[in-house]
Amino acid sequence: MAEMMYWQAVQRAHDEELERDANVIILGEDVGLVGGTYKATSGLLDKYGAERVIDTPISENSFTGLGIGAAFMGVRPIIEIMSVNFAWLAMDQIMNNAAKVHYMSGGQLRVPAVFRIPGGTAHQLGAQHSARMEKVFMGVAGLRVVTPSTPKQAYGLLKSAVRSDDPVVIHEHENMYQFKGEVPDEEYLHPLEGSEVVREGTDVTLFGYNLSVHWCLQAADILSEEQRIEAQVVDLYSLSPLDREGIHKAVANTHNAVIVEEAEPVCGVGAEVMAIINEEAFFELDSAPIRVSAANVPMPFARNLELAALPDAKKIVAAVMAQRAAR
Amino acid sequence: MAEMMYWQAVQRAHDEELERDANVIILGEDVGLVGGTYKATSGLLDKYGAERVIDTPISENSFTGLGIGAAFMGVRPIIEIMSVNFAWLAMDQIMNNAAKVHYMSGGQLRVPAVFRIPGGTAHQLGAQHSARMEKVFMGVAGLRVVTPSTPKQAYGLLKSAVRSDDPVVIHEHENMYQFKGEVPDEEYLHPLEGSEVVREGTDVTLFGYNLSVHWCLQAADILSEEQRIEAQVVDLYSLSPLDREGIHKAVANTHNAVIVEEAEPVCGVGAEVMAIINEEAFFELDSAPIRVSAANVPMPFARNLELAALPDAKKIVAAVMAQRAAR
Amino acid sequence: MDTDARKLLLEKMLYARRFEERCFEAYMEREIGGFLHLYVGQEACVFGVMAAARAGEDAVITGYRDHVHGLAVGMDSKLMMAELFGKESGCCHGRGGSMHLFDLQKQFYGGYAIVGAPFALAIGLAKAIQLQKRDQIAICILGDAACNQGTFHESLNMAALWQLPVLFVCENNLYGIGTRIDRSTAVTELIERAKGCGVTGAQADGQDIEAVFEASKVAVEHVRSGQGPYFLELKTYRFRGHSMSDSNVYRDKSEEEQWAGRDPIQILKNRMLESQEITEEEYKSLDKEILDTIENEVVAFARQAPSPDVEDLEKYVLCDTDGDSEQGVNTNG
Amino acid sequence: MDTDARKLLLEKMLYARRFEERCFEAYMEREIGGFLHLYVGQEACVFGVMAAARAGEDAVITGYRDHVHGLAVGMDSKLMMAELFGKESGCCHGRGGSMHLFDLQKQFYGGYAIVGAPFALAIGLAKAIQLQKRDQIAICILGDAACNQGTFHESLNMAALWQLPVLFVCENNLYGIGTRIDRSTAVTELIERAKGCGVTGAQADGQDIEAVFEASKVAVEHVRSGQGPYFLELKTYRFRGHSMSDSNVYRDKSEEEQWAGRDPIQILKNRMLESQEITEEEYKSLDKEILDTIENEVVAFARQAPSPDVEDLEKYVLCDTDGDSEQGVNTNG
Ligand SMILES: Cc1ncc(C[n+]2csc(CCOP(=O)(O)OP(=O)(O)O)c2C)c(N)n1
Ligand SMILES: Cc1ncc(C[n+]2csc(CCOP(=O)(O)OP(=O)(O)O)c2C)c(N)n1
Ligand SMILES: [Mg+2]
Ligand SMILES: [Mg+2]
Repeated sequence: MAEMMYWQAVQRAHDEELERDANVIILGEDVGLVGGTYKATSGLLDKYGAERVIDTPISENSFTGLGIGAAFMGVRPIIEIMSVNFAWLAMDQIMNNAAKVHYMSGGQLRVPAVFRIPGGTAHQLGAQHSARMEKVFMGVAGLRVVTPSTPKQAYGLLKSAVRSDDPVVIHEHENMYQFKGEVPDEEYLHPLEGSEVVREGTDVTLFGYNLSVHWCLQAADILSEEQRIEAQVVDLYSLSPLDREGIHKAVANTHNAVIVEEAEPVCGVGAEVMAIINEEAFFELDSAPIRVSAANVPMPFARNLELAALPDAKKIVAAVMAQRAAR
Repeated sequence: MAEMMYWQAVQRAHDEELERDANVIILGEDVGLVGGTYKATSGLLDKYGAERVIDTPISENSFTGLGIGAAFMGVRPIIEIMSVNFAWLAMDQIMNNAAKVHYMSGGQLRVPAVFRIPGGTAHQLGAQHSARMEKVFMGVAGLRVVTPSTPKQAYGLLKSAVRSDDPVVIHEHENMYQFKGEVPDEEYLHPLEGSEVVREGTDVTLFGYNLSVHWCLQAADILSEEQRIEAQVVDLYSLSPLDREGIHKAVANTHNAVIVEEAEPVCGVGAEVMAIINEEAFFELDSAPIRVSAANVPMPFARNLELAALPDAKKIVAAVMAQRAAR
Repeated sequence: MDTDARKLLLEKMLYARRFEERCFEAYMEREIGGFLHLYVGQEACVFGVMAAARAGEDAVITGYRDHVHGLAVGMDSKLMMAELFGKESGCCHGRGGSMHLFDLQKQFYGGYAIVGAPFALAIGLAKAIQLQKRDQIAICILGDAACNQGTFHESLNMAALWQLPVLFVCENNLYGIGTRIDRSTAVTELIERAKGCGVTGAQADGQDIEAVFEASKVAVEHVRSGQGPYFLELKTYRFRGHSMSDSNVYRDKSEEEQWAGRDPIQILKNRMLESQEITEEEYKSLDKEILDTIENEVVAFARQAPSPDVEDLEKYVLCDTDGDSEQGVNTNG
Repeated sequence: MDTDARKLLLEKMLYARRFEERCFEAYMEREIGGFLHLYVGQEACVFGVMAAARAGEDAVITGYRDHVHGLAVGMDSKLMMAELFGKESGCCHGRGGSMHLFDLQKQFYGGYAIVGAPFALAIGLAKAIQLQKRDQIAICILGDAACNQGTFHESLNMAALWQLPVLFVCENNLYGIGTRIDRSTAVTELIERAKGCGVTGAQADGQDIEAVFEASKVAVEHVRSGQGPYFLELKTYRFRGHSMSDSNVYRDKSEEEQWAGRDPIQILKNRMLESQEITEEEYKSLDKEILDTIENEVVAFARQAPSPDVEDLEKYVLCDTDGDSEQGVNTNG
């Protein structure tokens, strides 16, 4: 097991999959010569050539469609959309074609495409560069959505996504590329479905995904140290489909649930997990589930406003305390 | 009070607002010469001229942006996107500009634009023409979202939307334009926020919006006749913001909640209303809230599959009975 | 073009015409639901192009007006009609419908309902062909009004930039639903717009199938020989409304009449009558044969075919779940 | 151009240069956060255009590289710097930041971070101007790589179709981040692409402010006199990275050096030295004055300005709720 950075794990997965299968290609803005905004494709143009590592024009809708059309013929494109904010431009291709063509064609066509999309709120990038859109991708049938919280997941999920015959959206976080973690030395495929208990605990379950898993873990430490409350933390790395069974099991274990999402709350991951809890485990609950979400505002530029708009460990701790007080 | 059809109510609102304010314009595909796919703009090109009733090229992203840019200068465009499925193409302008520019500019710019968007599942239009996207518009801060269930609302909400300084998405339903209902003879502005109790009842609350309100009313009749269960029906005509207080009050009244949405469930209106119920009225509940949603599939073409994929009064009745059995 | 070739094209066009007229009837009788966009009047376009290309081998993609494109690549009309009837035996098992016919066997990558989207998918097919060194070209067939979408500009640019083997065929029937081309488009010679994006091409008379064929030969040869993308603009006209609900109020009667005189089937038939390659009787018996086939084989098949099983509603959503995955990736933890 | 006019432009360009160099420092010192896209090397473009247009009256809209555009329309540099510092006193009360400067008073409709989106907003401004018969034109200033977005094609078509009063200025600096124009674009003379959409125009040397000014006079006159849209392509170069995090590895050193010799400020300054309209001493004292102003007035103002109040986080989301609605529509039931 070597320790590596998140971006290095993504780069390694890219490299191995390009090596393994001549049908794997990468396309996106500045993925080639520059090696990607976050270095996740560095070195690959030299190694695999411009036919397979393709710098595209700024034409999100059409280069996404290009990838999808190529996938119809068995090409396995990894389409990088530089920032999820730009994905609005490519939504027609993703939602109307990638997600639906297998169904519409009665199973004839397949779309083994991967959409690698950095997103989240980085640092003062403002309202048009801070979108968190996982809920949008989850909202349509026909796509898989995964979101790695560690370098190991980043590596293993990308490799599985490339090999899946379904279109897979991989939501990465712009602030996580420098995160470090262990990644197996041997090849490793991470399951595309499921969830993972990353901290044991019996008093309350904190559900997180991607960056918010780390906030949950921080909050769990604080709760343990300061309040002797032992929180279980569940990593929902698969956002579509969500792991209903895993969610049920966790709630049955602690009887209290807090869901932490980086996005604005409305019609979000928090709401969906709450709905699943209501459907699967309502009578297990000792308290009302709570979601800890971003403020329902366009992301402001000023740092103090930005911090105020985002969840963090402190706000999670406060939510847990409020939940206990209310029950 | 005259009875008129839904499309006539929309047409009348258009006509009156164009008449009242020279800054009001309409733009979209075939809104002029043809008078709109659903006749909602019929007769208006002749009356107000091609400068104000504008047939656009098939360029959804840019004509939507055109409307938004014009709105910066005080024009009040009513932008018709022929079908919500095509709105994916215009999402960048709606989400990144219309919703955010007032905020980003520190309150300097306003976007008094209306997006009139027919949607829903009509009749065997298939996967690329049956999207239900209200949840997507609700998911971003900075937009209002309303969805009229009656000709009166269709008339009054459009008029209020035109006069609002905020961007307003009006979600209409392709299958409702022939619905009939009373519309006041005098001018009438419907509030853009709130909800409406459209049937009294004490046993369970059925939450609906747009077409699903009608399914709820049918279900309530069946429940009353066949089961002596009296359902309250709440019309959530404002989807953004949702009426948290109204939702709380209704649940406090019946202690049982069923939310009916035409869309696939994931991250949808049902999930959001359930989350609000959990947040506002958890300890009022006698049973787990239930959502009745469409199947989580791209909409199939075959009529029997299409019907199987959609909610209806029977499925609502079954949900109510299941809820009672489980508590 | 020799007599056999002409006869074949005449027969194909006539078959397509009768097929669609029968769809119209079935629609009126509510055996077909949803939208139905007929191609009546434009038949010379796709048959002319496919006569110059390799039907069933070259990769074809188009919009929602796709019935005749399906026929032209060689799809089984029984399976197409069953699809329109929403049956399990349909080419897409009743999941697609009129706007979404697909046949992977015939390299028909489908009909799409979002105007302009196939431009981008088509350059993807061409990219795959280039990468996998397949012996085929991609053919993208769309309307005039579709050229107003941003995807036109974006996709043609990439096609030109990377010299992708794709033929763009524009069926310029002068209208996008009710909007005449000069009311939506500043540069109405669409070939000029393609050139602005770096794609070369030509224009041809879309009512004369031999003219289409000749122009298509040049176009197909250009693309197949590796000279990059090509844009072929065909001037044509649809004889009916945009779809079934359309009453055509926006078109001048005189314009309609003028074009009615340029029916592609009549043009070829008259030419063949004149040169005595066919007689009026032969034509009539051909027609009768076609009508019989459509009624007794095609419609009968569609009518008796079973509806999809409601239990299968969630089939085809994800292929990994269908157990239908090629590489058998493990999705479950 | 007379001496006074030249002097004014020299001063403006120098002010802009020093302003942005100071932004760079503040960024390194972490007084400015987020992205920061500098315009260094391209100053002749926007100042040349705005010298020919009516700065502060014509409606201007642009991308994320917007500081100097703000200066060129006459924005208060103190409020701009305060915005970059994320302060309540900033032109957008700290809500916008570097990529989103706005000043409605100066008819500056802002900087936008989504490449290509302003094309569409700009034709909207032009539509409003036409409808309301305002005495102004719309000016949309974007980069070369932005022309690959579909909005370019869609918006220019509508501008041409409806003869909208909009001037498109393309600052062709040969790169979109790390991708050189010929690696992203088949037709690299962008003027040809505009013509393909039906918009006429011209090209000019974007490093020589007098050349820009002359070309802009023609362009502005064309639009203002009601002859419809116009596309002005300016050949230029950015002297620094795309944004602060960019190390420029993708550019040839020789190319950079060649362009470094074409600094727009040096070109004008040398011309004026040669013609003895200015002395080296005058230039130096002008520079010193500018540096002092920026440090003592602009940066000092930004630094001491208060941060936004966290209580106001939800202000400006909806104007009806802010009680800020013009028509006072009742939103509540
Ligand atoms: C993105 C999008 N916008 C609008 C529509 C509605 N629509 C369907 S067909 C059509 C006209 C297309 O005209 P053209 O491309 O010329 O093809 P034709 O129908 O004439 O064959 C329109 C506007 C759509 N399906 N998709
Ligand atoms: C839709 C979209 N895609 C990608 C980006 C990332 N991006 C920001 S600037 C830029 C390059 C734009 O180049 P150009 O238009 O030439 O302007 P320049 O930066 O050279 O001034 C890119 C790709 C973006 N902001 N928006
Ligand atoms: Mg057409
Ligand atoms: Mg550039």
